[in-house]
Amino acid sequence: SGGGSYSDKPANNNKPAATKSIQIGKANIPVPRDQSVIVGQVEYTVFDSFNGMIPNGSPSGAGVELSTEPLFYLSFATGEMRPWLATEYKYNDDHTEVTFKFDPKAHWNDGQPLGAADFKFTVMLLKDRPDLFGGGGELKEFVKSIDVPDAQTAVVKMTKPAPRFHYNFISAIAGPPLGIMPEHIWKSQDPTKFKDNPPVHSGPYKLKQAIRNQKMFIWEKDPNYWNKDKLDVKPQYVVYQSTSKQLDQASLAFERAEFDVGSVDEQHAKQLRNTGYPALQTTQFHDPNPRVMWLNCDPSRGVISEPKMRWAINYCLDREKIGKSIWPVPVPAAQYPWADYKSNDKWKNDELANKYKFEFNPDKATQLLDEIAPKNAAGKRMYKGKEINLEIITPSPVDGGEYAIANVLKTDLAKVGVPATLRSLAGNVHDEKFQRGEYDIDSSWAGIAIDPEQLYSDWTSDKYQPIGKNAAGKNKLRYRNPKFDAISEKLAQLDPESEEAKPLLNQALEIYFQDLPMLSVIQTGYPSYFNTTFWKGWPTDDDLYEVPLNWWQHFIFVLGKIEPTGQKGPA
Amino acid sequence: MTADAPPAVAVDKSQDSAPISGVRAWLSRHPLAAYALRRFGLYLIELWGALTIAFFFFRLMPGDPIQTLIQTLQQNYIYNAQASAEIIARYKHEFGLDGNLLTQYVVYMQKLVLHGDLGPSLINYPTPAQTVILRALPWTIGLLGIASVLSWVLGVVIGAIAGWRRGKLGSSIATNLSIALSHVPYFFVALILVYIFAYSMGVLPARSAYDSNINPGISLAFIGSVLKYGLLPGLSIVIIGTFSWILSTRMLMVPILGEDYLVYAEAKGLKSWRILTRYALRNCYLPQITAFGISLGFIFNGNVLVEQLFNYPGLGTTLVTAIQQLDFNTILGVTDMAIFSVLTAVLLLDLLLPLLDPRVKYWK
Amino acid sequence: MKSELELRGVQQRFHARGVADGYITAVDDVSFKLLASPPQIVSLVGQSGSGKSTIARNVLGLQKPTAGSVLYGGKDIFKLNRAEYDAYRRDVQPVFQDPYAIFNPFYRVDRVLWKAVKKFKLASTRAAGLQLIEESLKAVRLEPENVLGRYPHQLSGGQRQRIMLARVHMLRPSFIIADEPVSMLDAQVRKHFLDILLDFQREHGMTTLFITHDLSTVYYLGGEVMVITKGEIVERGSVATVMHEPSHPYTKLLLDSIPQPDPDKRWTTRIQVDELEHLDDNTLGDATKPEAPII
Amino acid sequence: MPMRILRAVLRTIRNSRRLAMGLVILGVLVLVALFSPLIAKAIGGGQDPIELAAYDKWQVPGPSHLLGTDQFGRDVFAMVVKALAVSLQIGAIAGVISTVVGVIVAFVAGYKGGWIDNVLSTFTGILLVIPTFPLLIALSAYAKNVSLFQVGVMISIFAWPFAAKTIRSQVLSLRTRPYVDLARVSKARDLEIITTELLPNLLPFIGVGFASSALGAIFGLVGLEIIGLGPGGVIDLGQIIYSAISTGALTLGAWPMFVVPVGLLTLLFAALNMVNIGLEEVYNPRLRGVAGE
Amino acid sequence: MNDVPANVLEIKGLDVVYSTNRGDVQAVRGINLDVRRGEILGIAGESGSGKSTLAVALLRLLKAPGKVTGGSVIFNPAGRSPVDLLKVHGEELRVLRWSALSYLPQGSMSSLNPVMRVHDQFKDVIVEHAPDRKEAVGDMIPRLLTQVGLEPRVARMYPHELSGGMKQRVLMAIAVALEPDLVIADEPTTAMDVTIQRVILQSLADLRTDFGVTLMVISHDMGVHAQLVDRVAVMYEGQLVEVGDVRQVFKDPQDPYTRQLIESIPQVGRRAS
Ligand SMILES: Nc1ncnc2c1ncn2[C@@H]1O[C@H](COP(=O)(O)OP(=O)(O)OP(=O)(O)O)[C@@H](O)[C@H]1O
Ligand SMILES: Nc1ncnc2c1ncn2[C@@H]1O[C@H](COP(=O)(O)OP(=O)(O)OP(=O)(O)O)[C@@H](O)[C@H]1O
Ligand SMILES: [Mg+2]
Ligand SMILES: [Mg+2]
Ligand code: NI
Repeated sequence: SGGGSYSDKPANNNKPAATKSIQIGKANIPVPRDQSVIVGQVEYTVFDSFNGMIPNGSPSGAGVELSTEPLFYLSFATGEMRPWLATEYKYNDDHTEVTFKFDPKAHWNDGQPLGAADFKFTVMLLKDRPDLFGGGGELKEFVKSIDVPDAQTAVVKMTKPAPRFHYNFISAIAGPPLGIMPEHIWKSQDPTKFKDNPPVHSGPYKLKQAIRNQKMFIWEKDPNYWNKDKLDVKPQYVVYQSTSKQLDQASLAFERAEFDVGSVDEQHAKQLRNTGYPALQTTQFHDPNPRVMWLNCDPSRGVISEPKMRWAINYCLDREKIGKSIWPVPVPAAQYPWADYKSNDKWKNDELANKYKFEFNPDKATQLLDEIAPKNAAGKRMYKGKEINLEIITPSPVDGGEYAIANVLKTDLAKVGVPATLRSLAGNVHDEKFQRGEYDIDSSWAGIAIDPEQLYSDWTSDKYQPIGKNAAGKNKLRYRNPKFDAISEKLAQLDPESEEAKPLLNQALEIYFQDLPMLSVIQTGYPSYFNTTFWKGWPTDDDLYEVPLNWWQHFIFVLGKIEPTGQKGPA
Repeated sequence: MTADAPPAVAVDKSQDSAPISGVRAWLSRHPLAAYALRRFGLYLIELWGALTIAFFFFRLMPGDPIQTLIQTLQQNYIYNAQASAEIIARYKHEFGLDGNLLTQYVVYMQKLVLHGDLGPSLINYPTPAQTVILRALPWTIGLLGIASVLSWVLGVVIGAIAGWRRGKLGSSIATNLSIALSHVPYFFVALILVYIFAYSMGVLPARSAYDSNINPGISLAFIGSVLKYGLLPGLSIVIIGTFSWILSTRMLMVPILGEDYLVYAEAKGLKSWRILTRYALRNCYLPQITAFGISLGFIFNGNVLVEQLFNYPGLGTTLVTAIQQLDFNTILGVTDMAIFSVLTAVLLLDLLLPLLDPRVKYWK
Repeated sequence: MKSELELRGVQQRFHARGVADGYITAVDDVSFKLLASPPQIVSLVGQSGSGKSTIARNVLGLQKPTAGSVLYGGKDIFKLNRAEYDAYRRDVQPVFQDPYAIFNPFYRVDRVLWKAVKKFKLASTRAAGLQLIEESLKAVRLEPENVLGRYPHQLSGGQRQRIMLARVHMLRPSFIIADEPVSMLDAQVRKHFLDILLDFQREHGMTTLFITHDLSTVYYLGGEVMVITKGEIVERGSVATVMHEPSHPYTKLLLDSIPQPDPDKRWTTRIQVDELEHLDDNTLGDATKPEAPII
Repeated sequence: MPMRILRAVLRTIRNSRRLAMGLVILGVLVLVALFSPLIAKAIGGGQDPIELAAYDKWQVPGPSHLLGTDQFGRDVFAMVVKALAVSLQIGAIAGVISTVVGVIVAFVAGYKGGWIDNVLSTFTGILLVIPTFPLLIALSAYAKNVSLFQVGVMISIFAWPFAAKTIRSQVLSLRTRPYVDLARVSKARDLEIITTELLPNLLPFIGVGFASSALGAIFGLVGLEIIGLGPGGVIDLGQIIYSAISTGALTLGAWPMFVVPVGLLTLLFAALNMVNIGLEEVYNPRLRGVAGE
Repeated sequence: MNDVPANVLEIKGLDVVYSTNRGDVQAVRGINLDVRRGEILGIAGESGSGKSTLAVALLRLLKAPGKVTGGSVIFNPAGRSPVDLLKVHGEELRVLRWSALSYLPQGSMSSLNPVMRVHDQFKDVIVEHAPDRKEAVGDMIPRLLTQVGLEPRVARMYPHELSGGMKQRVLMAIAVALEPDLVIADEPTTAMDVTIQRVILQSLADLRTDFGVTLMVISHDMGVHAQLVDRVAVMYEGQLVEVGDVRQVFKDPQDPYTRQLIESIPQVGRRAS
């Protein structure tokens, strides 16, 4: 077609000069530029509170992650599980008791020791306080009591087998479901009021300043950090700044090295690369959540509750086009409802995947549709005497990725005679419709899982809610299949990697492929963009030593690995 | 903005012949007091009405704020945080969402009127919404207040001159530019300004309200920094605001030019500048004062996106953040605040007007 | 029944803040009667603000008096049934003070005439209507081709006022309420106008209530006259009597203030404005003192 | 009556160059909008040029894509043409509704007077000070599956008080005009007086009300879209601008996505303003010949 | 007084045209007229005969679409050299205004700036044209007001607080503040009550006695002329049809139009036949 793309290389010189000089801009920060890593990321609203148990009690993505530590780290990049505050966990044979061992060196950033007592305090506090976020729930369901035989050992006695109990303390992505709180700080406080400001946490960084009017957090390296031997972070300061939502501004700031990590998009990055910008480093990484379509399986929603209909929709999904042209970076199609990490390969089953091959095939879709919803005289598809019309919703803004994906589906559905409406809904309006089941197709993401059963457990009949009733934390697909229920129940009692679990996982996967309550669409590519003007040694595609995302707790390992370039900041 | 006619002071033609009480007699002897009292009464009614309408609008909005909390939490922690019935009940009460709509209304108004309490903010729980708003308020008042007053003054003066010197090149340019640009939203201009001054020339900052190297306080450096950072957002409001005031002032000015007293002033052999300032301008700025009060509301609306664009820590940004998270109490609070400010400003202007304008007996 | 129009104790008060008791009384206890036959001309004279226009509005049913009543054929005009109301509208028609504002600038002037034709069913066909209109225009000495199809701003004040007369001519009401119809006209046109009114009385038997502040026109018209000041009628009688033997000092002053179009009859006395403003029986006695110190 | 209005309009246009120019620009924009499906078809040549991924994304302007393509590979020229139609439509819907409501309220309040006027004016005053942006969001979140028309209606809810206020004060001054009295003694009823005597004289004010509501609506829509509550499945000018902003099209060099819709909107404002000013010039005899430059 | 020319104003062949979209309207055609020093000259004529046009042309206040197309107007202010009023411009014209040539406008109701006190509207002419008398303003204003029969406190009032007659007299006082050579009064009493009209006419006559100004009084009311002026000029369709001593014109009109005009005046004592 036309004259090429905006971000193409300049036509006259094929090899852009990689020496193009960088015009360093003045970052609006109150600490020395060359000692700081600046993360330009999201909008923050909370600045003076670090209590995660009350609504908006704590900012996220603002660097709190650098001062908080889990018992274990699970890196999706390497598949490696790293013991951290705890050195190990151990279940008894029937999974009714689990013992955690704590690192004797660990202490809080106010110098007080950190150990089993804090663990017990945290778990017992939350177990009985369902009015606190993170309270009640699994803890209430499983935990009977905790013994602390010594300062480093906590033994959790459980009411029934719970082979996944330790998941609560693993930081797999942004943070663990449960963070340990210092007993000496919290025991005399009302957990619904206490702000924990400045936060007494553990971690290599301590809060130096939170500037509301600048939407900025400044974290300073803790000289007394307990685990310096294992992790010696290099930057003296890490500044989290909210960047502009306008990519023009963001990319210009990046170009001037006004931040080191964060919000640029692929298009601008490509432009920078093609014009020879020397300091941009792009690292590819997939989000643990593939983009998916949730399909409403409740019979009262009509045709969408037919597995054949769901397959017809599946045939209308042009995953290749979406992956190539719709998502901001080229991404592969997804067939499983989990990310294509190496560590997840063990849950795959290629045989089944081939048997239920996902392909874009409108003819097959038409065929299926003609079976269940033949066209009437007026050329309209009818199901049980009613014209069909699908309602697609998405929480993504108009022209956001998920919206665009749904838009492609909508166009292709129209071509096989299935009309649909597509609506982008604001945050909680979407959630409410979604949770009440007032939709046919929801274009969003899967929800993450360390093993498939974690996902499946939300699809069982006991979590079913009728349309109109809120199914938050329950079965939002309104999927019901007794066979599937039975398998899921068994799986819940088993270590997912055990031999008994394997056939059950395969059976569950096959039922999933047959019924398709959820359509995985693409793997979610989220490249990270790093500026190498002030710091080098960021994770790269070739050396992905750690998850590159800056809003994950794992970012401290990146901070431990990078080195200053010696570049001085502007006057 | 279009040239608003000054509020027509309706001639009351009612002919009731009720006996005249003592208060009434006193009031008819003190017309200015009576006018002020009546105007204040109207103010209270309007305030109450607007606050009530706003309240019911937001309460009828679908979407449960408690669900929003959980959603926020889920985004923070990814794992499904289960919202127990206890959590929902507790926060429903805290956010004033328990009971039927009427009770909620009564409780809300009671708290608002008696304690100035807007309830806890959701985005800054448990900070009360009024604290969140009061934190943002000085920035908005500073930015918006200065910018809108400045654009009013500039617009009225330039508009008057444009009307006065109609037919001249400068006046034609001003007029035609105003015709083209007076309704352009502020953020268009903001974007262009940012592009020129912040990106291309790099002379002015594109974001935030002051240099974070400087500690906020009453220091010269800080004030300088605030001015520097406020220049672009302020300018975008001033430019468009000025254009619309130019247009409406000019429209007011042109008929004034045909007035006998201007011909008379000319016959008196007065200098042209004196005629403009003492005769023409004096007669057209008064209706513009009323218009200014009404325009404050519109400016507020337009300002929201500008603040957002510049990441300015004012009410607009607070509002957008609140809207994105459906923080009921804060959205309603900002709305209430805007209503209150606009109404109060209009009230003050209306009370001021009889003192400035000898023509109309407002109390008649 | 050939009708009669009667004002009985009409009082009109207006709400006015800033006045001592909150009201101003524009018309106070005014009673008079207009008879359709024999056709008569009754003039109402008084200075500006004395309540003349208010009375006209009361009579025309445009303003309900605060007290008293306006009776048409013995019935209160605000309590008429439909048929009676139609008859009343048909019978009582105005010629208004201001010839400029009486026309809606949006329309051509003939609309006023066509409206009258349609509303009062004066003609059944368009041609008949047009004929009627042309006749009436000619009756008020206007050339139809000069007026029809024009917009109000294209006509002179005199022309416009004559169109209003043509309208009345067409409608042939029993009563014409003419509120200062000549104040804006110059002498020649004014004379025309007055002649037309007289003509209406003689030829078509219309009774006119003629409102003015100019006694010379009253004199020209003859008939009855009522003198009004501060909302009250202070003197009434035949023009000849009132003009030649004015009994109320106010009438005398009015008479005296007419500039005589004769350079040899210049005023020899002076009056003072502030005295005019507090005009009442006491001060009026010496309002016209000869050779009073210059203003 | 319609003929008369038409004639009045023609007379009016003859009298003001500015009015004529505004109408010509408006006319051209409306024509483009009317023919937008055909234009889009011609651009696509068999294919829908604004279907997602119809072409390669981010193409620079060239012979095959006059204004290039956007982040989803849609032809920007076709998008702009279609969006113009949508923007005009929403402006017309909201303009008509709010003008009609505003005029009715203004006439009832201004002509009837008394307590009706007090109640209506107070209510108008109240709605006037409520900041519309948050309420608009609330409303559009409330209405499920909003269509373009519904958004228009929602925007009108907050746009009419402005029109009502301006027009009411005019009615107040007009209703004491002698020609209203003349109509009354000619047995005209209230409704007739309002429609035939008062309404035509208020055309310029109604025009102003219409224009500001229409412009308000076009921008209200942009605001709604920015937070994702716009009507589904349609693209309007504001949305293209928004998407240019959010994708950073300016720094990419994709200026048509920003400049062309902004230019079109500015042209639209200018045209509406010219019509307004032209009308005022023509209808206010004092401005006649004076305002022209 | 000997060296002062006897005529304040000499109008020769004055033509004024209004261009309209239906062709030009010649509102004033070839007027020749002298105004003698110290006299009160009346301009009579029916509505639309061009009286106001003549006045604004003399005052140089003619606005588009009006245009002077011919003639000259020689103005002889005392103590200054004669000028052709149609040829002076800018500053020269501005200086001439008020101190030599002032104006009593027709619409007294709207000629005063509604938002300025009477005092200030006096003051600005004095400040503008006679800065040396600035200090005396405090005495001057009350004196002038008293002379037109108003109380000094009127100076502190706003125009809307005055009645029509009072406004007209304020304007009169302002008109003579700088003792100009010529005052042109356009319909000073139209739309006024007969009683007020009488008072105003009396005051106008006093202006000449007290200030020695020359007055040109425009009115369509022949009664006004009969009562006030020394000489009267009658206009008809833009032309001057007759000029003469007021007695002569009334008793023995030469022009048929003038005769018609005088005959059609309704008078007490003359009835319709
Ligand atoms: N609608 C009204 N509201 C309040 N006061 C009014 C109203 N109409 C008339 N007035 C007052 O009533 C008094 C009489 O007014 P009216 O118009 O009847 O006088 P008029 O004799 O016709 O005077 P003119 O000769 O100036 O026409 C005046 O003082 C006037 O201010
Ligand atoms: N602005 C104008 N445009 C066109 N024609 C005008 C204009 N002003 C006045 N005329 C015409 O010029 C002629 C003289 O008007 P002028 O106002 O001088 O009359 P006049 O004698 O003062 O009348 P009146 O007694 O009504 O004040 C009239 O025919 C009038 O229609
Ligand atoms: Mg009157
Ligand atoms: Mg005149
Ligand atoms: Ni406007």
